[in-house]
Amino acid sequence: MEVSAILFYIFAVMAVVSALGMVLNVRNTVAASLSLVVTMIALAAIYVLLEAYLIAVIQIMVYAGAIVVLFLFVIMLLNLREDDFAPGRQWLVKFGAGLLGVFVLIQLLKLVGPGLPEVPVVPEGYGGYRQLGILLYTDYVLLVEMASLLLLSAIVGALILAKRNID
Amino acid sequence: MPIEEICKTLFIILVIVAGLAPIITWIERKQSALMQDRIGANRADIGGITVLGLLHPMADVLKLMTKEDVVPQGANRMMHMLAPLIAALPAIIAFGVIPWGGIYSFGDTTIKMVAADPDWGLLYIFAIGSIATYGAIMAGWASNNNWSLLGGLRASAQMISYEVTLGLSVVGIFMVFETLKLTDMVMAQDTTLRVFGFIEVFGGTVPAFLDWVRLPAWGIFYQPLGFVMFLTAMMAENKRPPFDAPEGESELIAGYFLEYSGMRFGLFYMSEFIEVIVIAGVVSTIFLGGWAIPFLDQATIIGGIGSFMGEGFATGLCVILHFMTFMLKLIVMIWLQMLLRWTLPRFRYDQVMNLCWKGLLPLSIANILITGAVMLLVRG
Amino acid sequence: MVTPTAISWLHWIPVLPLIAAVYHGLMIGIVRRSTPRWFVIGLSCGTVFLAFLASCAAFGALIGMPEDQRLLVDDVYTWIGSGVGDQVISANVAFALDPISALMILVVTGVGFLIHVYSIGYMDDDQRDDKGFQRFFCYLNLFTFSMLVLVLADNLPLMFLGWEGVGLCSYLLIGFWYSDSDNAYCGSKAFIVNRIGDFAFLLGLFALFAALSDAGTPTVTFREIEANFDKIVDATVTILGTQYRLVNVVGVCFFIGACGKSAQLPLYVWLPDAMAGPTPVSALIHAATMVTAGVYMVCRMSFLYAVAPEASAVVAWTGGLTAVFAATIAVTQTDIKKVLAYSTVSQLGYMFLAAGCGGYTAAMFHLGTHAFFKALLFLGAGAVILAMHHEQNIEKMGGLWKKLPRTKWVFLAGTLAIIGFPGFSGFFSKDEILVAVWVSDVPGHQWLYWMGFATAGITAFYMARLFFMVFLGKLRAAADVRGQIHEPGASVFYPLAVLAFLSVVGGIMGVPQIYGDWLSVGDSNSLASWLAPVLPEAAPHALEHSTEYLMALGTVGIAASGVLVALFLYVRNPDLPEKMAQLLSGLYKLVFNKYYVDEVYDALIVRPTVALSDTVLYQVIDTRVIDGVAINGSANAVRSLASGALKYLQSGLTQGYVFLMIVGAVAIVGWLLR
Amino acid sequence: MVPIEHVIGLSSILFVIGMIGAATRRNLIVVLMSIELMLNAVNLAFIGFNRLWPGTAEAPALDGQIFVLMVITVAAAEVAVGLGIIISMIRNRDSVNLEEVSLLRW
Repeated sequence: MEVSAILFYIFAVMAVVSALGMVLNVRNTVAASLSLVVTMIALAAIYVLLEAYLIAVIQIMVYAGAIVVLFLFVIMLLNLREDDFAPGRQWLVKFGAGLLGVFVLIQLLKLVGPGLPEVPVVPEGYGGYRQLGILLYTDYVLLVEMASLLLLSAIVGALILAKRNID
Repeated sequence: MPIEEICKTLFIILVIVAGLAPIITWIERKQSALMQDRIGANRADIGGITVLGLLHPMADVLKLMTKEDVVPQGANRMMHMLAPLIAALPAIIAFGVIPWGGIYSFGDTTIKMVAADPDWGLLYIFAIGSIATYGAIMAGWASNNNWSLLGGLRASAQMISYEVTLGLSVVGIFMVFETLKLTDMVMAQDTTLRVFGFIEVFGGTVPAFLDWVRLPAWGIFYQPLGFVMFLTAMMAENKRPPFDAPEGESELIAGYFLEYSGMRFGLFYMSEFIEVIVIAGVVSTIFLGGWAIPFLDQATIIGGIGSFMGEGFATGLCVILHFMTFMLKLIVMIWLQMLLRWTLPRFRYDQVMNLCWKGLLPLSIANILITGAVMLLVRG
Repeated sequence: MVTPTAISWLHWIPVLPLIAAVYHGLMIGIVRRSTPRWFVIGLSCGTVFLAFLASCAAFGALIGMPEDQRLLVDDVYTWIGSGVGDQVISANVAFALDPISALMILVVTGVGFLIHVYSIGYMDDDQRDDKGFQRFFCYLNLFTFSMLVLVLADNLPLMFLGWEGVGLCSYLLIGFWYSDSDNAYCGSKAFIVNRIGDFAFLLGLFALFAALSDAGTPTVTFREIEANFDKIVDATVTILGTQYRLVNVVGVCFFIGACGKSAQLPLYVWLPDAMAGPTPVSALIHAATMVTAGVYMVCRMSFLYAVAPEASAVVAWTGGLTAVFAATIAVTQTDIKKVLAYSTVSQLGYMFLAAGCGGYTAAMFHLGTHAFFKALLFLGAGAVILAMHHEQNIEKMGGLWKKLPRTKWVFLAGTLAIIGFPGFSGFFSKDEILVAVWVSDVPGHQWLYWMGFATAGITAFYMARLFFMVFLGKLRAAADVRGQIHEPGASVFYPLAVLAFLSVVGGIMGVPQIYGDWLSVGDSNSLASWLAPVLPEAAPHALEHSTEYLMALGTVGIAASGVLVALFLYVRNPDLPEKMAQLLSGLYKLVFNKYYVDEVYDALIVRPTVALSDTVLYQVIDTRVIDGVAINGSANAVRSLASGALKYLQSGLTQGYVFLMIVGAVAIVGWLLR
Repeated sequence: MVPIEHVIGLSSILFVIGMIGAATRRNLIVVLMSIELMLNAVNLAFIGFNRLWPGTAEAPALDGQIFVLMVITVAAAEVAVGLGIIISMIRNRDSVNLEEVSLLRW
């Protein structure tokens, strides 16, 4: 069992554990978001193992570097230190969710199942910024434009939502 | 193979980081003393010997190590402990991709004077830099102190904002060198730039005597504006004066590391200086041609000296010369930062933000556009 | 098969007027700033004049080419392209110039330009609304464009585009003074009646295309249709159980379209009402150009009619009947423009008569000459109307011989031309038609000949009547206008002069060979030889000259007798007509009221339609079914469902929504993976 | 490298974790973070499958990675708006408890 596999399992366990930590940590929102960061970084590492280098870097830069930081920023800004959520009193929801989750998980795993082909060797420059960039700006240029529009509208929307009084 | 990597990494950590950082504290003291017209940093002595105050760093380290490590009431202990590490670690590992020398071949063995040379080196630095934000945030949040919290907030906001500019301001460089690989970038800069070459773009021919007017093909000559913006953004990322609003003494006593003491504070302190080195390294690699000696590229040296003193010797000499050049540039950039740090007053926080969003960001985008247009003109 | 020669600038001929029209339209509709008059005039007339010059140039280019290769094509771009493989239809915006269309564009742009110039003077005093002047020229340019597209079109769809365009412009211009609701009504009438014809036209187009694509050569281009025509000559279609030859069906369909456009029985009713528009419009659209589009189209499709005897018979008989019918109506009309309108209808009937009898050359010839003299007559009538201060009733005119020293001569020229005074243009073209009818093999062509013969007489009569009642006799004008009857201005007169000249000498272009021999001119009928390559040969000319002379003499004779009767009735003793009207009042009323055709249509078609749509369609279908059931009903259903059951799903708990989402997603995935 | 089944398995586990979080937590911020987690799981699946069919050097098949880029873009936009919502929510009713925002009901 070669190094990359070992690393993959390590990071996988890391990701799952920290994800659970995020979801189950009822009291401390900041800790939850930080464990989300750990998940992100573990995923980025797994991307590197899957030879999607650019995606890995972007994952770290955007998710870890921007999105979760924004979460933290908001949490601190609103100073949600002690979680004001009364525990319990919705065991039904939790139970149902758990049940549903297990069902879905089984479904998904069944869907994947065995029988996928052997992992091939990647071609030269796979997952590098060159090929990706060329593709993005030739075949998928429309997609890029739409993404830019989406981001613009998101900026405006966030501004209007968060501004105290629009003038 | 791993041996080589390990050696390189150790070299970085021991020589550059651990070695240089304390010295930089000394440099900073001396620099400030110089600029404030006083004799700084000359008290520490061992038996009356003060080596230009060079003993001060050692004294600092001793002091920091021996101090008590206080964890305030109601603080989140684990995060409080983790924060300084998270703040310091990225700065150190960012060094991995900075080449402090070229690629040399002694006979059949080739030596790469860089720890790790991924294809996406510059992106790696950005990614690492974006992780560094968490140190400040965690520290500010974990130490259960309003000023710390405010400092953490400021730090996070400032760093996120400047990351955008940081990324955009070097896009022009990507476009010029058409690579993200730092070693390739330096290689590309190890040549000369014909100043009057633009005449040929307009269909003219460059007269011979003008063709001799050349510059080293450094990024700064391709992207002067990019250089300024990149340096500014980097320094803002580093949260040192004039961008030290997150830890502004006069407002929030010490910002996010207010509640820290002992070696943990030392880590924050060191991380800033390490960051200074990183900045110097990155800037001089991208914009100042890294280890490249102006007007004297590797092939010329090896060819010239190798012709009468042997290939191997020439290459070795080349290694040394390049390393020296790189170090020189590093020092110059560090000194430049010191100069700025002691020249400029602290920006107000809104000024910092305005500078980023209203000043640098539009400028950097304009820079990208102009670069693209010019490249279209020049390279077709 | 003629191989087309590419020409790059042909499309400018239609585009030039379009530019002016678009400019005016923008100015009126969007910019809403009034343009100075001199600029409007310069732009409109200038573009049309340029188009005329371009047409002359194209004509010259065509002449310069060898006899059997005269086809210039300017393929601008693909307008409709669809289908794959061999089942592909492609209609280009392509303009083709062959002898027929060359003749047409010369007429359209030439007469059109003259009428533009005329309109400057005629519309000058039009103060009905501020933008009236520019609006008028906008429509006029648009019409010129559409007409040129129609005649230059290289394929049927494009021709139909122009066809519809001229219809639209006719509607706009008839209802030009829309503030008066009658005019608006007349415009709508013209438009709606034309719809019927256009519908038939489209049916024919579709049938033709379907047959062609069944034959494996789907095309809509004229010359390709002609080239592949032999494949579908013997095709048949079954309608209501009976089998017809395809060519007949298509021919009849096209001819119905032509009926609508060219005001033939039974669809002629709109043309007299079209006189509600300004007189230049009547001259340009409803006399010279648009109404002849049907004739042009029949000639254009002559290869089809040549092999469809039944369809040709329909054409011929409709034409002949229309000719007589309209002529008789014209006898009793008192509105100067109405008389001319009915005369137009009957002259168009003449053309169709010729076309139906295989005399396509004669039809085109008469089309050209008629364009000249009828435009002249209308414009002259316009001049008279101007002089009489918009008085159109000829019974209130008379004695203008002194008052209008210039106009009377040109009007006289037009009258002589239409009644076929020897040597004038109408003479030759009418003779051509009659000869063609005589020698044709259409069932009952003798009858048709005598119809045409009679029509010639009646035409002479009512035209003479018109002329006498307007210019001779004593002045019957109202007292207030008497004093200020004046010659219209130069811009009105000079076009008249040019047209007068043309209608006098216009016959030169097609002098029948007999006179050619007489004048010892070889091949005098230059028009026939010009059109020969594109038009199928008329029936073999099996007449010896004596017969032709005899026929010509007969025509002149009957025309002369008609004139003399008119002279006797309306100049010698002007009160006799009243007596006669009393004497046979029944017949007089019948004719005077245009055989009550409008009333019959009204009773048979209009009222039932209105009644149906008012009672059934509106009150039942629209109100009950669409509004009641479809719209309100569905709304009510949704509302009751929501308020009854669905609203309880809106628990307001976000978790609940998330839960439902997940359940739904899982359900979908499970369904997909079943 | 491990078989891709494991990667997909990991991604589905993460997805389910995020799903449960989104369904059970009442802290709006945590719900948003759980959604982020689900998106990441999907990204992982994309990357894995793309690794399985990487195309060739001449014609790289990077559709999965490009889709991941788009997902990241969408996630960024979503977070921007979501946090805006949270801020205005705090401002208006001083809480991020999902059970307290139930005005829109029958």
